[in-house]
Amino acid sequence: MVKPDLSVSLGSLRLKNPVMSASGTFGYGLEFAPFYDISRLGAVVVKGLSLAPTPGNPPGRIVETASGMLNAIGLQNIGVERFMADVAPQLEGAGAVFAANIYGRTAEEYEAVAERLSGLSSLAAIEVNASCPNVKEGGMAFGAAPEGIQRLTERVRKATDKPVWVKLSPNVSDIASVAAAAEASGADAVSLINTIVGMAVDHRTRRPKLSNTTGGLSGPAIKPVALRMVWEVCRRVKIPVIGIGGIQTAADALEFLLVGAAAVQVGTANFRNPRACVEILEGIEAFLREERLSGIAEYRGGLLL
Amino acid sequence: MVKPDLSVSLGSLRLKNPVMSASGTFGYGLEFAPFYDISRLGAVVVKGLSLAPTPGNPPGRIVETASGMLNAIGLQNIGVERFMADVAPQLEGAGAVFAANIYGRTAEEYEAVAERLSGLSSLAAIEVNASCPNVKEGGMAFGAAPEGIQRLTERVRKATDKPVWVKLSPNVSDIASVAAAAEASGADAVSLINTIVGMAVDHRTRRPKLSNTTGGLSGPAIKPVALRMVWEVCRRVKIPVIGIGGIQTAADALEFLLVGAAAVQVGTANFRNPRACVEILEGIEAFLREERLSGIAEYRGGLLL
Amino acid sequence: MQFVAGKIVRNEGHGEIFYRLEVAIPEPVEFTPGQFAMVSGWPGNDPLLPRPLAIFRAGAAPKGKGTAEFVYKVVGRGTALLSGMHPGERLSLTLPLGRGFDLGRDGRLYWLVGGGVGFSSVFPAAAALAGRRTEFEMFLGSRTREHLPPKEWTPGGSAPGRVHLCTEDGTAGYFGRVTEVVKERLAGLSAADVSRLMILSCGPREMLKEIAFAAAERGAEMQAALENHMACGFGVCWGCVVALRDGEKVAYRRVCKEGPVFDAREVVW
Amino acid sequence: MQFVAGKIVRNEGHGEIFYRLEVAIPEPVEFTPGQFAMVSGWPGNDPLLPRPLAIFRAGAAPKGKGTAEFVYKVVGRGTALLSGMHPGERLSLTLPLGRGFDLGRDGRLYWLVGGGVGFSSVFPAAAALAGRRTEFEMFLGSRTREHLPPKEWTPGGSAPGRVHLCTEDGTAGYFGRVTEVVKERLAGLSAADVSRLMILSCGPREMLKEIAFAAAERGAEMQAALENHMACGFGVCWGCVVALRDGEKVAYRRVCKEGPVFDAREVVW
Ligand SMILES: Cc1cc2nc3c(=O)[nH]c(=O)nc-3n(C[C@H](O)[C@H](O)[C@H](O)COP(=O)(O)OP(=O)(O)OC[C@H]3O[C@@H](n4cnc5c(N)ncnc54)[C@H](O)[C@@H]3O)c2cc1C
Ligand SMILES: Cc1cc2nc3c(=O)[nH]c(=O)nc-3n(C[C@H](O)[C@H](O)[C@H](O)COP(=O)(O)OP(=O)(O)OC[C@H]3O[C@@H](n4cnc5c(N)ncnc54)[C@H](O)[C@@H]3O)c2cc1C
Ligand SMILES: Cc1cc2nc3c(=O)[nH]c(=O)nc-3n(C[C@H](O)[C@H](O)[C@H](O)COP(=O)(O)O)c2cc1C
Ligand SMILES: Cc1cc2nc3c(=O)[nH]c(=O)nc-3n(C[C@H](O)[C@H](O)[C@H](O)COP(=O)(O)O)c2cc1C
Ligand code: FES
Ligand code: FES
Repeated sequence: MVKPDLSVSLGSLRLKNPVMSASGTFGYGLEFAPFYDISRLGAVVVKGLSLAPTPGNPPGRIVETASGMLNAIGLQNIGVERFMADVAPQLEGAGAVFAANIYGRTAEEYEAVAERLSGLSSLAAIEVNASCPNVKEGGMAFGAAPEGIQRLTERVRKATDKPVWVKLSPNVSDIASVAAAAEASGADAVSLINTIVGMAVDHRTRRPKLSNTTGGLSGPAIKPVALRMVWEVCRRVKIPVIGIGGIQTAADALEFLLVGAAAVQVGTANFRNPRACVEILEGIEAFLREERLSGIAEYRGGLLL
Repeated sequence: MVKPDLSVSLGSLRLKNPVMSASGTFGYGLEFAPFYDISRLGAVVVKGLSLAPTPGNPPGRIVETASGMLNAIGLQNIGVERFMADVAPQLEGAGAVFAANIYGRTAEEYEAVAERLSGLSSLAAIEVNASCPNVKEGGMAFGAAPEGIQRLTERVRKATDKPVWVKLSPNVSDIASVAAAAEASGADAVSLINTIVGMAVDHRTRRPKLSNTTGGLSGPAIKPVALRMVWEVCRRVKIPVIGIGGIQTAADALEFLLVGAAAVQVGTANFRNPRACVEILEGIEAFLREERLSGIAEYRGGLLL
Repeated sequence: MQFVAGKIVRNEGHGEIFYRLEVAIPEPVEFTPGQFAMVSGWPGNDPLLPRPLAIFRAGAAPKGKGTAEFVYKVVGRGTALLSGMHPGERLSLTLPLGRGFDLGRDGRLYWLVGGGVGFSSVFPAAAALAGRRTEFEMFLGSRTREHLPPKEWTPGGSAPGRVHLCTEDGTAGYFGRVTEVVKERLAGLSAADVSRLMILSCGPREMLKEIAFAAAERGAEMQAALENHMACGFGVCWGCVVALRDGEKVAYRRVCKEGPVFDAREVVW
Repeated sequence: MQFVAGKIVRNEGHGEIFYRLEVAIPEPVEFTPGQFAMVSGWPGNDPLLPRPLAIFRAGAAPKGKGTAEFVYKVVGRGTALLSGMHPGERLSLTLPLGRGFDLGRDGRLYWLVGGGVGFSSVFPAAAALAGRRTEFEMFLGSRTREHLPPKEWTPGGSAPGRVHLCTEDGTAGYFGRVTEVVKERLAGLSAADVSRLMILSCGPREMLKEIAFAAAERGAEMQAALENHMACGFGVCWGCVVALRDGEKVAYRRVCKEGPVFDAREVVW
């Protein structure tokens, strides 16, 4: 039997398969090299980068919840300069296709990071985190309403020739409208969902478990919500949608493709199983073979209503 | 040691303890009589009632998800008349304090149900479901924005002398503003959260698992989100807040009280453990004794930030 | 109906297909064949919901305690988890639940039809009929010989009914589907026998449907034990409904409360 | 560092407090005392995250395979689940992780301090020192006699170091907290000995802090194995950071990557 065609298009960008890592759960990518050849992934999306290195939030950054976890990392990162100087060459060397997730405290900062990264010829795309719930300046000022997203997307769009993916927050009444605003403002794709804002307290010590009081919920617990939002957005916009949220297995990934996602990102699953991304990739291929499908294209968006 | 004082006030209504059942997960209350004396609960909140009996959605109504479940029952119920004639007298007979959860397809229908129920002297309160995600007419038309909630609350408020609790949807950008609108329009309390809209599909059959395509997510998976929203609302409004979402144990219930809830409702937990409500009640009492607290009042809202 | 803490007495695999689970419970329970229990007790919240299992046997144990027995097949995560549990570990049970088979009075001709693990509801019915020496025949269908219940589980005692085995691959009994056998027998039955006939059945929906249509054609009575996904099992979530005929209209009835056993003629198949 | 499928060889409780877990893994791994593994494998997604456990021993097994051993205490849901698992069941392990103790060169005077289950990191260090016949003393503290590790687990071989036991209730060894003993001994040490001294410690944060302050006061060196909640264990989530001194400022460092063993003087206690 011929090998199923796993490749997918995200606008002008063609990826060899639809499986990417989700930002913030994959470090700078190289940390996974001991577990498998990271060049096998559709793309590696690295930890959110800011203009200057960021220290992040004080300890008390993660809490386990039922089938999920809360994090309030606070976007600790090495900054765009060190990324370009130290990390990017190594990712290139590893043969990895990679995208940079970015954030800023102001629209100007987003713009500046995007501009700076544009010089990196090996960079596949820029993912704009307009939805980090854990820092005041993490984009939620933009991500909560269509108008904010429009403003941010337009500026980043002008600052770079790279494909621009806008990463959306689930903490909104109508995510499809926010996605439509990103589309109208020139985004090449939207990725969703980021984490859902949650909270955990200790009923004995009477204190929040996170230094930041609230944090972002991720993992299998949120998969049904993510899937619904991806489906809503797919029905609304024409640009590719990258599905994210609670994906742990090939079956999970296929569900997102089925409702219309062009690709997926795997986040929290990397923590329990460092080989999660490749296992999902292998599982998708096995499924396509089993169902005698020619490729992703034949399956994607095929939900029967 | 003196028995800790478990009683709580919801505005003018005094309940002997803060543990209630959540609507739709407790039938009409009487179904639990084989498991324990339902008069022990702070209040029994019955399944959502509409003006006329409602058949609900076709089968394919529930799906299990990671630490949660999706439901799309579609508010199947016996209607307000049969409730008043057949059920209410039995609840009275059982000595239960009970509240009616109501919904309508239009504001007029809400009004009509509330008016009709007002004649029931034993009824403790009316909970307005402004947030059912599973029927087009389930209140989301009202619950998604402060203006809708205001309109609905004002009308129900005028239609009845009973305490009015407005049940809020989590599927919004800013739940505190919606709660504030309910408060401003005369609600005696707000209860939150209702379920989060989610979806499940079968990647092999390529079909949604629910006849209604989407459904409402409940259970431990949503607890962190519920707790955060209750906390946000408690900081915004002065009326009592009833905390709901993923409560399974006394510790869970105490967390909601700690962030400021005046009482709690237990939903999905009743399915796995029909005795969940009383066990939570007993656990709260044991905790207060252990910590040598005089009562709920000394603990509630005591989050240390 | 009670919610009790149980302790696993045995939980053994039989031929890689079926597990037999025995649970010690605080006091004996009585049940009607076809009734079921909601079973949970694995640690953690995932899976979240209890699993419905037909009560295979229930009886008294020393010191006034009781036992309940179940037979199950591993099909997904919950049953896989259950199969990994060991004697001494705890389970929670709500039981007995639902409306079981109406075994009516004597003088009737009973046919018991079980497909796959459906024998778990049909055997207790057979045991009850055998206990009062009522005539019955039993039809058991499965994919292969390995998917048939172990012989020693077959009830009967001093008055076993006649048992017809059918396998889809012909490795035991009749070579073919149980529905074929039942339909053929139905066709050959006299009108008098048809009027005495009561079919009790449990198995895959497709099997039940086929037999229900054949029975309806001949005007024979039939009770079918249905399955559906359940959250509570005792009638409060309204999640487990199936469509039943209600005069001209269709009404949604709870498998856990008005069922799991329904008059086959009322089911909208 | 590898992610491997393991199979439980034994998983036994000792005195109701500690469990000893041995897992067969595809090939032998080498580790530095103080390094750890992320362990998971219970069914379902709740608990979701793997649990960090110090590597207690690791070695070769027949046919080129390896084994890894752990000692743990049941404190919550994950460890409770683990304690219910049986030989033959599967676990996933990522190991070896983090930076272990720097055992430096000979000529040093080593004090090994373990509080509670902290002996699980300290014993492998003792075994390594004993293996190369380096002088050491070991201080073990616990609440009661029952909370001390079983005698037969104490490493040493042909050159055991001196072991000081302390219990808070006086049921074994010194009556009091291990910190008191260590502080008293520190106070009595000559300046020459202090300059040779290297304290390796693992245990509750309060214990580490107290000893770190006493060591700093006398100018003695100390390495402390810290704990923190972890999601990944291999440096990619940035969830496990602790505050370390970085010149005048404070920097957040990952317990799983830059630690778990840190120079005690750098820790912001
Ligand atoms: C009244 C009744 C009696 C039953 N008696 C038996 C019995 O005696 N022996 C036996 O082996 N099986 C029996 N079943 C079927 C059994 O309940 C399912 O096989 C079991 O729930 C599957 O759970 P799982 O986690 O292994 O599968 P999964 O597919 O992982 O389960 C996912 C979800 O779907 C539900 N589900 C999946 N299949 C079924 C099903 N067929 N019926 C109901 N819910 C399902 C589960 O309960 C769970 O909520 C009975 C079902 C019903 C309704
Ligand atoms: C590097 C390292 C090595 C360790 N070595 C051992 C060992 O050899 N033996 C041993 O018994 N224990 C050891 N621990 C502690 C052990 O990891 C915790 O006791 C365990 O994670 C508790 O899990 P639980 O589910 O039983 O508890 P719960 O309290 O239910 O856990 C809830 C969450 O908190 C986390 N958590 C709770 N306590 C701790 C803790 N002390 N450290 C880190 N995370 C925690 C859990 O991992 C989980 O994510 C070590 C911890 C670290 C960081
Ligand atoms: C520890 C952690 C850190 C994260 N950091 C980022 C980040 O820097 N930028 C970003 O856009 N998303 C970040 N996310 C969100 C994830 O990329 C992803 O959108 C979310 O976790 C949902 O997917 P999952 O359920 O598969 O984890 C982070 C998530 C986690 C758990
Ligand atoms: C099966 C089911 C039916 C429900 N029906 C109603 C309803 O009729 N009216 C209503 O206001 N909420 C309804 N809810 C929502 C619950 O009352 C509750 O708000 C939600 O389930 C979250 O709480 P939990 O996680 O404890 O279940 C229903 C929930 C479930 C699971
Ligand atoms: S399973 Fe809840 S009503 Fe039947
Ligand atoms: S646990 Fe993930 S970085 Fe340390």
